[in-house]
Amino acid sequence: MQIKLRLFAAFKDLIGKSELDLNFKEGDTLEDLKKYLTTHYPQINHLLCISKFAVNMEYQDCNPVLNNNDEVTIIMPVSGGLK
Amino acid sequence: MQIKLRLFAAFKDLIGKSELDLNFKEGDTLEDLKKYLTTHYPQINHLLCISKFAVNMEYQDCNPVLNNNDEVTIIMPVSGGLK
Amino acid sequence: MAIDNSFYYIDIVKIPIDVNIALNFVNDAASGSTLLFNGTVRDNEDGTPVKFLYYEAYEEMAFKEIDKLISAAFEKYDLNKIAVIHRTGKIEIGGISISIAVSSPHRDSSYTASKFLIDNIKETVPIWKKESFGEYEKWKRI
Amino acid sequence: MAIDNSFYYIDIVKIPIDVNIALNFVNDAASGSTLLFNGTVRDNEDGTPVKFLYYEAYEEMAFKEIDKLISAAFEKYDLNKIAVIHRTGKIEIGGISISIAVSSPHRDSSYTASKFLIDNIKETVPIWKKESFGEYEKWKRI
Repeated sequence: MQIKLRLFAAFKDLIGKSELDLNFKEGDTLEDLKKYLTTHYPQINHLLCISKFAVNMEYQDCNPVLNNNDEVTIIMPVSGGLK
Repeated sequence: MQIKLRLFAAFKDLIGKSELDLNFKEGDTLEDLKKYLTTHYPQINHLLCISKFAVNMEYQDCNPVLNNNDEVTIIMPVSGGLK
Repeated sequence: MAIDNSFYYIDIVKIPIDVNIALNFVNDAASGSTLLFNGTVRDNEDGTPVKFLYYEAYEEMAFKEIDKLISAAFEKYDLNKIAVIHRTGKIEIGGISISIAVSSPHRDSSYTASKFLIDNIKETVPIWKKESFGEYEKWKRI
Repeated sequence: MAIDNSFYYIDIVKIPIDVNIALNFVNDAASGSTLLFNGTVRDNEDGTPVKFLYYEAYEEMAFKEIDKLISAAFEKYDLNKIAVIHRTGKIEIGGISISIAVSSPHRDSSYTASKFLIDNIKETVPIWKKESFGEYEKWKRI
């Protein structure tokens, strides 16, 4: 299934793109997406662990199963980012 | 000695003037002025007892002796006045 | 007639208040927060329809009392600039009777100082309003 | 793009904020109090000189989150109208990044609601600022 990851602020700068189209398999969760990012974009790891996530513009506290065409966004917390 | 009494708001309306030039004798106090007003302008008595006074633009808590050319003002409290 | 120095501005005006005068005065490169309070004429007083208000000030003393309160605010709170403008005369429904603008490095001081100023201005500054209800009128302190 | 109904107005703009839009929107015959909060760009961050700020918003979600907070404010406080305008892009020192205007019958609600809105907007609305210190930059949440 297709997931659109939208990137803002420090994440956009560190990855160099404002969105990524990612492929996941049925049943994959937000945690699977985080693992994917950790592996493929190690430059954001220091921010990822303190960030929140929104799926379809709603903050997520738990670890929801993702659905085809979900829009996921990393919401950077209070402070952090580039040097 | 000459005392200028400035009248605002309900006092101006009830007395019909914006200031009065009054004569008092040396040693007379703010209380003497209040007694004068009570006698000569009974229409303001219901407001006078709840009002504050300023002498030369300073609020007065006590009963100061008045001096020649003092400017006295009756400061109407929160609410009250005409019908 | 306005008191106007680098840090604060006070005026009592007979024409409609231009809030931009207050906002521009307090605008400050060292401030992260600006707060503008406008007291406006409500169309009712506890449910009774109000036609308009008429404001009267003991101007010389009002300037002095506002000046004292501004000094107290600067002493109590971390502020950069303050502007207070009061209007006198007849003010229609919706019109502004008083504008208080403050600026400060951080927003908490703006809120507490603005509240301090309006609460105390209403307590000590000799300005009155006549509420016109059409058939009768009533004087109040602001 | 602005959300605009009888009681509240939300916009995210790329040009300088016109505070009169917010003030005029909340002006209301039933209100005795109007409060305008402006967040402005300070020339320093804890003493370090700032050159300018650059704001970026996840706009669709920002509208949704501001909308939720406005609904919460109307539920908690006795308010008549609310307007929230946020600016994005580069803002120079002294420029306004956010304006929040509220009106209410009595002033206490204006103060508590305005404070509630700005505190919570900073907590939940996905807008970020890049502080430019000249030699380096730093992203922060607003």
